[in-house]
This record gives sequence, structure tokens and C-alpha cells, in this order.
Amino acid sequence: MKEPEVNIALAKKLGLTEEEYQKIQGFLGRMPTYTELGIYAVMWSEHCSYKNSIALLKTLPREGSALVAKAGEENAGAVVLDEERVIVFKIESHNHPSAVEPYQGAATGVGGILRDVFTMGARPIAALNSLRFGNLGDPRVRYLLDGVVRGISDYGNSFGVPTVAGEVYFEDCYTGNPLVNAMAVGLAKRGRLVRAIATGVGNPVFIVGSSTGRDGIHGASFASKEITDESEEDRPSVQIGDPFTEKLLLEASLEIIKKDLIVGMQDMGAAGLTCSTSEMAAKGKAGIEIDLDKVPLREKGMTPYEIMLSESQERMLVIGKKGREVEIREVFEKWDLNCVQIGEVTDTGRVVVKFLGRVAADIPAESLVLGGGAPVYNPPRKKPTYLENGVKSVKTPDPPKDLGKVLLDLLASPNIASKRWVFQQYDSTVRTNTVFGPGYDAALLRIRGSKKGIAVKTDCNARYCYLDPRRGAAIAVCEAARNVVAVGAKPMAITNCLNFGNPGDPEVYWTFAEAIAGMGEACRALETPVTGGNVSFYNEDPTRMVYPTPVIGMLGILDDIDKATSSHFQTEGNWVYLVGETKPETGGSEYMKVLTGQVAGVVPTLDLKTEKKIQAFVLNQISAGIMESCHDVSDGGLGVALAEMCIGNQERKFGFALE
Amino acid sequence: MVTFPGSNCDYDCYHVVQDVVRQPAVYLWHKEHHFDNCDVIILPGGFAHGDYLRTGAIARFSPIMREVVDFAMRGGLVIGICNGFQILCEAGLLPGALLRNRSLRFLHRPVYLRVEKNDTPFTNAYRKDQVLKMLAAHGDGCYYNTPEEIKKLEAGGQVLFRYCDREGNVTEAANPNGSLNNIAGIVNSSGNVMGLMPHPDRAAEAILGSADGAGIFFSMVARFAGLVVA
Amino acid sequence: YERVKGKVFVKKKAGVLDPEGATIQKALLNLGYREVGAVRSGRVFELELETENPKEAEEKLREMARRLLANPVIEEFRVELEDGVKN
Amino acid sequence: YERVKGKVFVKKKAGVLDPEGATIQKALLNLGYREVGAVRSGRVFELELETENPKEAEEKLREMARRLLANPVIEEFRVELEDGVKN
Repeated sequence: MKEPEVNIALAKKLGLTEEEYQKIQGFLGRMPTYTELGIYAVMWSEHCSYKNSIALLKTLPREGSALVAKAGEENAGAVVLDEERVIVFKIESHNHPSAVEPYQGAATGVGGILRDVFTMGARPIAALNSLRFGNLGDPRVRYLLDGVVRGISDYGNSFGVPTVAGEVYFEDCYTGNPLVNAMAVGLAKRGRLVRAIATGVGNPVFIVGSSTGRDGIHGASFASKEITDESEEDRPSVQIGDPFTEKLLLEASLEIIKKDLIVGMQDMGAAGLTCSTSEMAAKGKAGIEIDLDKVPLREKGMTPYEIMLSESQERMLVIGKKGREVEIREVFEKWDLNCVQIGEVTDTGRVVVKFLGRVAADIPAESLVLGGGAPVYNPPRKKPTYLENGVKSVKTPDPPKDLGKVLLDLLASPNIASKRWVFQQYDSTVRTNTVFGPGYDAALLRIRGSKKGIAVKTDCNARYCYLDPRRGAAIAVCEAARNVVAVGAKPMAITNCLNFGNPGDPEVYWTFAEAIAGMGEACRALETPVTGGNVSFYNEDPTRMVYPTPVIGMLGILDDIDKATSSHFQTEGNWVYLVGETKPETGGSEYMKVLTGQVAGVVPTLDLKTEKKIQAFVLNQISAGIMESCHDVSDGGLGVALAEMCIGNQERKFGFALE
Repeated sequence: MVTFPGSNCDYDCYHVVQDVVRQPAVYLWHKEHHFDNCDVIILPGGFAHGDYLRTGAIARFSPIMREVVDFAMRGGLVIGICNGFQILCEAGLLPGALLRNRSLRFLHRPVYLRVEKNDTPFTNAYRKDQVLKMLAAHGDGCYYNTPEEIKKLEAGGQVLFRYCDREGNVTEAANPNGSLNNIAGIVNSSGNVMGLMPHPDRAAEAILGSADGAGIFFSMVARFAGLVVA
Repeated sequence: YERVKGKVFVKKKAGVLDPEGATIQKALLNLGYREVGAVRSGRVFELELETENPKEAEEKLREMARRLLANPVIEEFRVELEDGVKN
Repeated sequence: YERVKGKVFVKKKAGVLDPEGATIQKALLNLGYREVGAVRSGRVFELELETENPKEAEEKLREMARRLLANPVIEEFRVELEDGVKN
């Protein structure tokens, strides 16, 4: 099979610009081989390099006393739970694969984020998700919803991690491009975190887990180009997930870490072998030399290009300790998994790839990675025209006579109605740590051998971000914090998944920059640093962009789990208190949409100082043990919040009387 | 606790036996060939072998299962929970089979069970007709058998638990997965092997929403402490 | 009207990972069936069709497979018609 | 040695609950395929066998089906051999 001729046309086809193509020749001092061009193209894709977002992401607050690993250094940010344990958590998107094949797209999204957590040596203890689809009236949307929920359910349930919380929204802008964000939370012994690093000349490099096929080739750059009709024909490259193998991979990985047999480990996510070898080598300031003839393959006749870019699932790259090779192999044998040494660590600082005895790629690792040679851009910004021509000046009409009917209409709207149909397909109690599962303001997990509890939630009101990206993103952080406070936990840190349209469109990039600014302000005010996350651009279809959707994953810690507060009424005759000031603000609300079918108006005001005070006040009342339940007022306002507190209790239904 | 590759609830059962019922517990790897001085063998929930082919179809051929069958033949107490129940049926230690849920979807929600018999090693801690709150989490929980076998099961008093509503009425509405006669848990004819689809291990502590499930474990302990004749 | 029995066979496309097939192969080898090589698992749907003209029935079956029974992204299908039974 | 391709068809015995078949029938009717009657869903396993004598291969397939691939309580099976490929 003759490799295609390397030229600027091929470089452009792989998503590289003219300037980037020249830069590559500069780094190599010669023309790149076909495999080398493919490696640069995928490493410099938006998905791996964050080239259009890293400059702004660096402005987010990333330090905090509670943090062990700063964002960007490790696969997932770590928060201190107590003297012996840390919590690892992260959220990632799998939007584009799910638009093409919803079941496998969502399943592999869950598989990928779970690996991100256990590659650090933490056992996953909870999974969450944040899903957005088009209008439920559209049969294709119902097909996507059904496939995505089954994919998440089958993967998480079989793997054995409880899916404990999430959110599902329906908005026309997501019709052609659903958002499937998956989050995972893990617990690790302090000081036993494993870094994604290659050090120690001569240390063995192993590929472990499933064999390699042609799955998802260009998955990374696939995520970096928008859904167009012609992406229909490159479909067989969809990745297929195997939760059973992932469970074995988890147990084997934790075992080699416990037995202190390895130096570093990284999961093979987007761009598979390419990304893991180059990132680990660059971080260790070392080199890696691998021989592709040794990689266990599932298909015949694979080229070095395909092996290096394959995104077959359930695989990890492990840097073992010299001399411990036999013990490492024994562990993987016990769990019936491949474990093949494909090379070793060198001191050349280069990634050298051999195939059939010749060198298919020889690249300086530093030149490939984020923070190294990968390009960094600051695209132009321009305030969107829809914000200029008065979408904000639209007034909410006067309320109709029959407010009872309005409340019922709100409760019936898909964005507010109970999501039990979805979360009853998730196993939310495996591992018997789930105190509050789906249906509560936040999920609450107990920790064996400790009085503490962990509260987690995903949140984002994309309508607010559409109407005012800065305030909308700040509100997303505050709302996630309110939900965690409502169960009695102190907000500690966030992860985020920034779902936006094409960064090449100045109007989209303006909303992205504004959202990052708003998120930063709120995180500083609430002292919840950003521990890391994911950026997903090109979320659009030929007719429109998705709303700016910066999904926040919030982590909170509760010191005494017995003080936790339910989200629903528990006892007759108790007083109901409303904390905070109510103003006539219905801009961008579900009420406005149900009444007028429009998403318009001014987003409710947000005063971060008052927000901080209210959260602290409520936390004090809860830890003083004088509050029985607590619920945040969000979509649908006070009426819906009170109704939810009445019908949410599974054991008994309640009513309320209110002046 | 037998751990198959893909078992998830071995961890949960271990916790209940060790921390709630305060009895010594040990994990048994499915490739092992023997186990000694075990009073009760628990086949936990999970997705042994990924539930590929049929739930429990491959696990029953694990080396340890030969020992489990011998142990059961000698009258040892064996309990299969969820995936464990499916494995016991595939292994022929219990009659019938567990088919896909009627809804064709995985189902996770609280269920209520009525105790049909309390003179057994597994239910002597309960009153007859007591209503228990447990948790169902399965995709293939629809108990099925031929009409003749169902008659034999009912006549032989081998049905221990039936799905019911909160007041204990066995109704179609309370049947979460289509199981015949709302059957949720059965024993073999000699009464020493039990299979149960809902998870008692997830309903053994009040903080998790119900402690009713612990009764099954306490019943087994009572059986050995000679407190109970059954 | 004629009652016709049709069959639709659905399996994963070549090259698409089939974890179930791989797991079954391992299980068969462990049971001592040394001669077993690759195993691929698939589905078969048997449909009874009440149709005026059986020729058109085969095309209808293909259409049902494309729209519902098979997932065109990762699966391929084959259709079979059994001889019509007059009634 | 000869490489032989065998197939094992497994389906529910008559009278055993087949919610999948019933659901698919309803879905096809909703899509406008009025002519669809009963639908039954089943499994098919394709196995590659490396065997000295193909005649014995068919019996071996039956044995694999009895022991693993089909659950005798609720399922019945049929076996098919494709012509052997010499190598």
C-alpha cells in the first residue's frame, strides 16, 4: 500500500493550515513522512492542543488550598478529602460521535472519562452526565435520546460505577448536534497518585488492554470539524466500547499501582497511541521508542498511520519499572488482558516509531504537545448581532389569569418535568455509597470509614449564556454551588466542559471569551478553583450554532453526613422559608418560553457577594441541624420549586400553604 | 463472596457481611478450585463476563462453580443475588431462567417484596407476609419457567418472595419486570440454595433508604447459631 | 392475500469490534473446543407478512431492516424469503 | 486441516415470552408496515472451525450449542455447516 504523497494539499485535508505545515518542517528540519504528518495533524487538532482556547483558559483561577494537582498537570484535578484520601474528578464531551452513533458515542464517552480517573490510580466511585437534545417532537431526537441513555446506562452499569446525577435539556439549537458530557469522580490514597509521565531511561513501555483496530481514526480531528452531511460516509470509524474489558482494565491498573510496579500511566483517549506517547515523553523531558510490530492488532494490514491514530477503546500506555516486567505481565494475565512491551524510555526527547524494521516517525516530543510546539491562537471576537438588535429588550407579557394552569404547563415542559424515565435506566446505587441519587438537588455519597460525604452535580442554563454569556456562565457556577449547598455540602472546586460553536466565527469566539470571564469571576468569588476540564468546539450543524453551553461539574464536601438535608418536604407542619430577594426577573426563563415560545429578555441580575453570603448562611443553618430539607429555586421559579418539594418524596406526597 | 470477572456487588456484599452483620467474609476468585471452612457461599450481583451471550451463561463454567455445586449438593447454604441468581439457574442449581425485562430496558428503583415463607435458612428473621423494601437493579429480571415447573414451585413452597405494593398486595402494577406470578426469589427443592433478583445488599442500612435486606443475612447467621431449627 | 415468512439477518460490519463474539470464543476454548477460531454474534428476526405480492415483500423487508432492524452505522443485514403459503 | 464455517441459530421455544419480538412488531406497524404479523427475535453465532474431519464438526457445533450457546430451558437451536475450505 503506497503511502499518499506528502504535500500542502494533504496537510490541509488533515486539518492543518499552511503556516502549521511550515512549522512542522521547521521542527523536523526536513519534510515530514505521511505518518509524521498524521501525528502532527491530530496532536495539533483543537481537541488535543486546545490551540484556540488555552490562552483564555489560563486566566481561570486554578489554585486553591484544597487542591493537590493543579489543572493541566494531571489528567484530572485532585481535591483533598482528608489526611489519607484525595478526590479526582473531571468532565469530558463526546458530542460528535454521539450525533453519528448515539449508543456507542455515549458509551465510549463514559468509558473515556472513567479511564481518565483510574489512570491516576483512583477508583471511580460515581459517574454523572449532562445531556442536551433538540425538540422531543422530532423522531430523530427521540432516537438520539434513547440511544445516548442506553449507551450511558449499559456502559456505567456493566462497569459497576453508580450514575448518580445529571441534567437533560431540550432546545432547538441542539437538534443536529446533541451535547453528551460525561463526568467521573474517583477516590485515591493520598501520595499514591500516578502521573502521566515517562521517565527513567530503559524503563519498559507497555500497551495494555484491548487490541488495536481501525476504530475512530481521525476521532480527534473528527471532533474538530463540524457535523456535515459528508461526515455520514466516514462513519465506520465510530469507536465501539466494551465495559467488561474496561472493568478488568480498572482492576489490573489499580493492582499494578498498589504493587508499586510502574513509573507512569496514561489512558489512550483521543489520538490513541500518538497522544499518550508524545504527552508522557514531553512531560518526563524524555524520549520514547516503540515498535508497532509488537502492538496487538485486531485487523490485518494496518499501516503505521492507522496504528498510531487508532482510537480503539479500553487501552492504556504503562511505563513500568525496569526489572518488574514479569510481575506486570502476571497481573494482566490474571485479568485476561493483553500486556505487551512495545518499547522503552530513552533520553533523546524524541518519539521514535518503528514499523517493519524501518523508522516511520522520529519527532521531538516537545514540538507536538500543548505548552510545547503546539500552536496557540487568539481568534478575533465580535459581539453577536442577535445581542445588538434588541433580543434583550423583549418584555415578558403580563401573566395570564389562570396561574394554576401556568404552573401545570411549566411542570409538563420537558426541561422541568421529572427525568425519572432517564435515570431509572441508570444503576445509581452499586457500591452501596449513594445516600442521595438522581432526583435530588445534588448527589451525595458516603465514604466508608469516615463521617464525611461528597456532593456532586452538573449544571448549566444555556439560555442565560445565549442571552448574556458572561452572566450566564457565572450563574452556571453559582447554581451548581447552590445545588451542592442545598444537600449541606461546602462547594470546593469545579471541572468544566465548554461546548461552543466554530471558534473561527468571531461572534462565537466573543461568547466564548465572555463565558470564560464570567466563570472566572464566579469561581474567584465562591473560592471554587477550576481543576481542569474539556473544550468542545465546532458544535453546530449546517443551519445553526448551539447555544454557548459551559457545563459546570461542582464538587462539595460535607463534614458530617448525618446533617445532610433532603431536597423534598419530610414532615407536616414544618415552616417553609425563602432565602434571598425575589425580583421581577423572567428574562430567558422557561416561563417566558412556555408563554411566548421565545428565548429573550434580560438575564436575572447576579450579585456574587450576596450569593456567597446566602450560601454561607444556608450552610450554617444546615450544620446547626435546624433545617430538614432545602431546595434551590431555578428553572420555573418559586412555584415549580415548591411543587417539586411536594412530589419529590417517594414515600409520601405533601402540599403547602403560602401567603 | 465469589468474584467473577465483571462482578460488581462482591464489594457491596462483603461490606454488609463484614460491617453490618459482623461476620467474617472472604473473596473467592472464580479461577480457584477449592474453598474450605465457608458456611455460606454468596454469588453477588454484577455483570459476570460482561453479561455477554446470556447473563450468567459463561460464569457457570468457572472452575469454582464445580466446587459450589458440590457444596450445594452436600447441603451447604448458597445464595445468588441478581447476577448470582442468573448464574445459579444457568448452572442448574435453581429451576427456570431470567429473561429480558418486559420493558426491554434496565430498571433501577425501589421494590416491595412479600415474605411468602419464614421457616427457611434465608427468611427466619422475618414474619410471614411481612412487606420488605429493597432495591431492584437489573436488565434481565423476568423470572420464567414452564407452566408445570411453576406449579411444582408453588406447590412445593419454593417461592420465598413476591413483588407487591407497599401494602403487600401482589398486583400486576407492582411487577417491575414481567416475572411469572410476581416471583422475585425462590429456593431449590431441598431449601439450601436461594436466588433473589432485588438486592438485599443495597437495602441493609437505613442511611441508604432501607435496612430490611439485612434480615436475609441475619437469618443465615441465626441458622448457624442454632437459634433456628429450619 | 398470501402469508409469507421472511427473515432478516443482522450482524456487525467487518472490522467493527464484536466484544460478545470475542468473549464467547474464549469461553468455548476454555471448555476445550480447541478448533474454534473467530466467533461473530448477530441477530435474526423472523417476520410473518400478509402481502398481496410476495416479490414486493422482499424489498419491504429490506426497507424495514434499513429503517429499524439494523443500525446502518455499524451493522449490515441480509434478507431471506421463505416460499409463500397461499391462503 | 480444514477451515470450516459453521452457524448456530438460537431462538426462544414456542410459548416462551419474547417481549422483543412483540415490541418490534408494534414499532414496524407504527412505521406503516401494515402487513407485518408476528415477529420473533433470535440469535445467530458464526464460528470458524479448524478441524481434521468436517463431518464431526457438525456434531461438535451441536455440542457447543447444548452446553453454552443455547439455554435448554427456554431456547431451541439449529446448526448449519458451510462447505469446507481446504487449506
